[in-house]
Amino acid sequence: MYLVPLFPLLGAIISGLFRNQLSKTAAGIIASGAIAASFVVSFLLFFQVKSGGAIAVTPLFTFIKTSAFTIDFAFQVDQLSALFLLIITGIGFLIHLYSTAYMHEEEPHHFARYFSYLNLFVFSMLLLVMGANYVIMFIGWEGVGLCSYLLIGYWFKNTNYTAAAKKAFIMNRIGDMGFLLAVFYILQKVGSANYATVFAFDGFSSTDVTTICILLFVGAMGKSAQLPLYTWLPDAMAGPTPVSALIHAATMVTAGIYMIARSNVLYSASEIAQHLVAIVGLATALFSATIALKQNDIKKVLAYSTVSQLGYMFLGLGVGAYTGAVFHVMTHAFFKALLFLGAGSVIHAMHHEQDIRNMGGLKKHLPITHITFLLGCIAIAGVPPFSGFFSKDEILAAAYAHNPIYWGLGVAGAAMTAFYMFRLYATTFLGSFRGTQQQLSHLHESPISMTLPLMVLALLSVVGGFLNVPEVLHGNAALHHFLSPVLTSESKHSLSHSTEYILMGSSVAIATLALIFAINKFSKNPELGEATGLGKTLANKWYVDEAYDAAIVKPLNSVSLLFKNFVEKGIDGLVNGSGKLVQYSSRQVRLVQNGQVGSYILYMVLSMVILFLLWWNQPILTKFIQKIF
Amino acid sequence: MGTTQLLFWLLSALSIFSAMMVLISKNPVHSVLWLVLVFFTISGHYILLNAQFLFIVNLIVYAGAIMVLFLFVIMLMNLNKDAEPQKSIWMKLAGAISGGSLLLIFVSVVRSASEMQSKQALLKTGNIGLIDQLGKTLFSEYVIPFEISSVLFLSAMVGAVAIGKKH
Amino acid sequence: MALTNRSVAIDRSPMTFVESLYLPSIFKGMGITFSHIFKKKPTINYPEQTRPFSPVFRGLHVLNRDEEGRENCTACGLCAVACPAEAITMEAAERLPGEENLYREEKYAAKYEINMLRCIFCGLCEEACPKDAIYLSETFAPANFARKGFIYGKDDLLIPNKNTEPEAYAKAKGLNQ
Amino acid sequence: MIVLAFDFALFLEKLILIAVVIFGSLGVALYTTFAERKVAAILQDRRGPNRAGPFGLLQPFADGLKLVFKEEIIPNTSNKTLFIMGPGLAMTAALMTSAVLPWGNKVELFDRTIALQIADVNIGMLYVFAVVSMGVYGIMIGGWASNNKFSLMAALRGASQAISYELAMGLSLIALVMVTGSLSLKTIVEQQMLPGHLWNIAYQPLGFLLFLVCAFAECNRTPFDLPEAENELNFGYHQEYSSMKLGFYLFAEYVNMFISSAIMATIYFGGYDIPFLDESKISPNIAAILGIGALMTKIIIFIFVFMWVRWTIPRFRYDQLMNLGWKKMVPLALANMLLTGAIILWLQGK
Amino acid sequence: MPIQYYIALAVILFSIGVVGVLTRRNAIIIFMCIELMLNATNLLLVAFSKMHHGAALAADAATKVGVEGQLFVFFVMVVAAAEVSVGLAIIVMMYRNVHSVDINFLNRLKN
Repeated sequence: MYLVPLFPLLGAIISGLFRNQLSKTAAGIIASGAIAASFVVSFLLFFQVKSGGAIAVTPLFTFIKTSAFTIDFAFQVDQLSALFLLIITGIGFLIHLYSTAYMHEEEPHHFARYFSYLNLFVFSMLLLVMGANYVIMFIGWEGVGLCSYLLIGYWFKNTNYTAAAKKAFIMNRIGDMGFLLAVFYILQKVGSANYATVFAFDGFSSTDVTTICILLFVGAMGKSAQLPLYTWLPDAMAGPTPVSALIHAATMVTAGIYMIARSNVLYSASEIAQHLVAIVGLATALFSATIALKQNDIKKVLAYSTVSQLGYMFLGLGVGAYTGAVFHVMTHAFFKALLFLGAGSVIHAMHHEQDIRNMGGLKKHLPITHITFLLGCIAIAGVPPFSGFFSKDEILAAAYAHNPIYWGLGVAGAAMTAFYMFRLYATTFLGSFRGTQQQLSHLHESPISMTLPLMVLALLSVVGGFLNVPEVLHGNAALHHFLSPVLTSESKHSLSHSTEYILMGSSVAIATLALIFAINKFSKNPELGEATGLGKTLANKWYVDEAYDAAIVKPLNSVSLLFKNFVEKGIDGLVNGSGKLVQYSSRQVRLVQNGQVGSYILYMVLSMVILFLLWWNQPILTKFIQKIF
Repeated sequence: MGTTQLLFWLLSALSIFSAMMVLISKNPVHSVLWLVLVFFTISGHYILLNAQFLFIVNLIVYAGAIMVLFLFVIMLMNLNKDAEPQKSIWMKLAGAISGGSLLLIFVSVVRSASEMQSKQALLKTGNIGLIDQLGKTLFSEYVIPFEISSVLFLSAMVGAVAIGKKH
Repeated sequence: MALTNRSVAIDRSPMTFVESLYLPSIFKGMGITFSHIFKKKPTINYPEQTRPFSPVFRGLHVLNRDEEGRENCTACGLCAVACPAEAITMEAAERLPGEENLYREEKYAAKYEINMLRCIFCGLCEEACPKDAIYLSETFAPANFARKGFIYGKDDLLIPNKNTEPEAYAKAKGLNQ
Repeated sequence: MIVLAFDFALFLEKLILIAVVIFGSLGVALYTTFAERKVAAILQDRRGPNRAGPFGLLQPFADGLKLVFKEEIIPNTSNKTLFIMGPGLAMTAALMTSAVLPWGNKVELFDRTIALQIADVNIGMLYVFAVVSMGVYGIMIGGWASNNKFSLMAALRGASQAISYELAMGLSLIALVMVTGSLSLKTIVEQQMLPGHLWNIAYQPLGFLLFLVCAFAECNRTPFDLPEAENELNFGYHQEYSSMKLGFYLFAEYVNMFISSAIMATIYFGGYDIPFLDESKISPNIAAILGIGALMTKIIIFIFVFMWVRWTIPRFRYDQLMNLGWKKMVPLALANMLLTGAIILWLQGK
Repeated sequence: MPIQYYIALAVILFSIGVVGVLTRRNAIIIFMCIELMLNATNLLLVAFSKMHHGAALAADAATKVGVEGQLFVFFVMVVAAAEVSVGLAIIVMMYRNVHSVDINFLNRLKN
């Protein structure tokens, strides 16, 4: 079991330490091979879990031991983590493969550094998923944060990119604070961080549970880019595109989902927290969908789309549809990774041009990319029988059962999703080419190692939904049954079949309409001029960054300035005055410190003698000590 | 008074005398040799206490290795001249007085430790100093300290080489 | 330019591990030295044993006597003249009556000295002597403590009388060996 | 009056034994000098000393006499005390090892069973090691006290060489101790005498080779005789010495050679064990004498090997010497130790 | 042998070491005095080890009480050896820089 994270760790160490020695090929093979090996082991583990079904906790060694609690470095592989393992290692492997081609222009040692980071990321993510307690999860949590930072700032010579990396790091820290507090809270209350112990603990008051859940959710908000901590994710697109695909779409950002799904027992016990999760999720889904409508950067669109989809997942979690959320994580991992990689392929072909206004008509130049991208778009838009349909529909159905308003807003978001995705698709691949002549002449389909992952992911995006065909469609809801031992507190909605049909039909219809509208609007003559009014607001992301700047950064700066002045004038005078006093007196005392070792030792011996003498006559010593204190 | 007592007094007197000579000798090489003699007498004490292993290790490590190292350094530096820097007489006096008073304090502490008055150190018998006893304990209960000390030693060696290298 | 065909290019390639252990070559060398235990020794126990001289060996000088035991030398000085190292000096004296049994001619060498430190044992004195008075024998000049000892006088050079001291004569001739 | 409470007979017995061993060692060393010249001569197809006494057998006494009657020169600028101490220390260290060597089994005389070993300490091997490490002092003090740069350099060379090779020697001995399980030399010999038990050379061939090489280096014998390199360093650390002090140094070297041969014979070649002979069947006294004879034979063979090597192999260069010591001997000794340990564990596991 | 004798001997040796450190200026001699102090403590440790062993031996003939004291001495020796190797290297460096082993030359940390 420990092999799964061990391989990526070894890969990271080897390609990291020997980055100056390894050739590009060797680094690629080592890194990809490590993930492949880990994938194979995960696969075996998956089937073991599937057949055995028992939750296995493997303690490796004692990590922290205090009188109050003991934390083992233990791994737990159950249905939930087995599924995540497959997603992480599987998609991770595809993206490693993709990266060997995508990053091929880098210097060898940068190339190896990249793969080292990537492997380290996979290792941390596996640690996060496999940990048998919150502390191990937190280690992985911080590890993925670190790797995300390193990878966003991979091209560290560009200060904008490093700024984006720092932003991601700091935003995440705010969330991590919540997580850490939650862990402390749990440790303090339960005396253990093991999932089994925590979930079975019955000494929580409802306030405790709510506090823990909200604190955990703050952590999830940071990591999974929910309102109001989402702004780092679009900026994180500064990193190489495969990184965006792996970290900022498929895996890391779903860590929040994983955490909440893992803690479903706690959440189900706290209605307030659930409502909070649902509302924040829904708000994020809608809010970022509106922003995505007007973005022109191919990766930005995908990034906001990711935020939006994450919102859906949280909605699912909030309404108790844990399976749906996890299912959506999986399908989203397939098609969003696909879309990012497709975007990467486009960017690669366009020589690092990311603005869709300068693209168009790439259909005939990049046939494989085009088809796979199209499949991805259909999947995300929720057209049956593609994977996105099943997962999104499950969440929406659960939302309807919970509150029809949620459903209505959710469908609106889905419609926007379909619209902006096909806007993206149409402006990129349809119509005529709008880039420079030079770009046109260099347009080429990507190499096989890039298109192969695309094709695999496209296949998965198409068929991935059949893993969990709901009962209403005469499926067997395989994933649902598989996960049920872990997600014990899943709320079953009791909608009649006819209601479900209507819900499905309406959401699909709305999404399809939006889709067709988008294709019509953008395929031939896209209006890509400067947006006005609401459009401008949307294009500027609701001015959230500016608002943050005005509301937090600027006041903070001015307050700091004020304090600085105050401190410099007032307090510094005081401090400097006392400092001068100390300086003067120490100048006198310093004469004792003549730098000659002999005299120091002499002082030492003399003081020892004096101490002994005092000890001899203890009353004097006692009085002396009393006088001092 | 048996042979053992006689040997004890002889060795003690010799070790104190040689320790004094370490201080008094002007020539560092003589100091080293007197110190070697001190180590020999202390090794003799170990034999009296039937600590055979420590006896031999003391000889190998202190007399055979450490002091040779000292000799090496002194000889290479050509410090055999008597022109060694001397402290002023007052500093010497102060040092001697404070060291002496430390000794006085120690002695009075020891004398006042009443429970020590009747205690005896076992001479000649007792097998804990034998190599198999020590070895078994060392390699069962004290393996980790042993390994750590070996790491310490290795790092000291590396450090010494690194410091001593000409730049 | 190759002067001989014996030159061998030196192999300066670094030693392999086995070579750097030196063991094979050490054993080879030890074998060679061990085999020398069984070799015949070329040295001899010198004073007890001697090697035969070559027929042309030129050793210490000897002043000869005739059949009746009279000195052959007439102190003519030809040997001194012939000597390239100028190692020979002599003083002549006239034979007095009654000394006929000692000296063959009426003139003889009262003093005859050869400085053995100067002499190069070339044998030219022997060539020059008309009276066959001086010969180079097959003996060495023995070691001595002072330079003076190497100036051989007449007593050292003159061969013992065959008639009065036959043993010494035989020894000087090397006949008993 | 102090009553010394010990067995006077035992004291006397040990005293005699010590005297015998020391004078025996000195005697052997004396004749080793002669043997050295003789062996050198034979290996070089010469005859060697043969004038003093029959076959030159009195030659060593003549040499000794010569050394004693030579003029004694103590350099003016030397450190007198230490100058005199140096040779003495070298000699003492050389002779001290013989205390723990079993020279034979036991003899029965005057109704007493006398063990032919001065002290059977159970850390004999470590004692040997400690004394060997003391030997450095003689060289260093002598070299330094001469107040001569060449002597000092040679002394430092000698000391560092001795220290370097002590390491490999200790490691090869550890492998041996792992085989025997005892540090007592007597026990080691008795183990090898057991029926069905081979000599330790059969179990530790590599260890023996390493020990042999280290013994050469510790005795400052060619090819490791850099401390007394005549041509480079004007005769080495004892350059300023003359007369019997020089004799002591030279003599100490031969005593060392004798003792280290004895150690090798004892720990690797069965000591006083006579192969294919059951000692228990003959009377102990005869067995003891035969045993001493066997030990002496082995020692003489080793001494011959020492000389044989000296007259075969040229001297190492200093860097070659250090390279050999640190880069070859120490790793090999470690590997030998590891291998021995692994095999012992494997055999125990079976 | 009364343990007091050993304590007294060790204390005297220790004090001699202290006086040496205080009165000498040669760094090597100071170093040697430190070794002397270490040895005094070692002796004391062994003596105490035997003291405890003797006390425990009366009750149990196979006792191993006191073995730790001797092992500790062993560790002290290891540490002393490490200390000497590094310390002497430092002294050699110092000698190379200021051509003296007088500790009073080292009265500032710069240079």
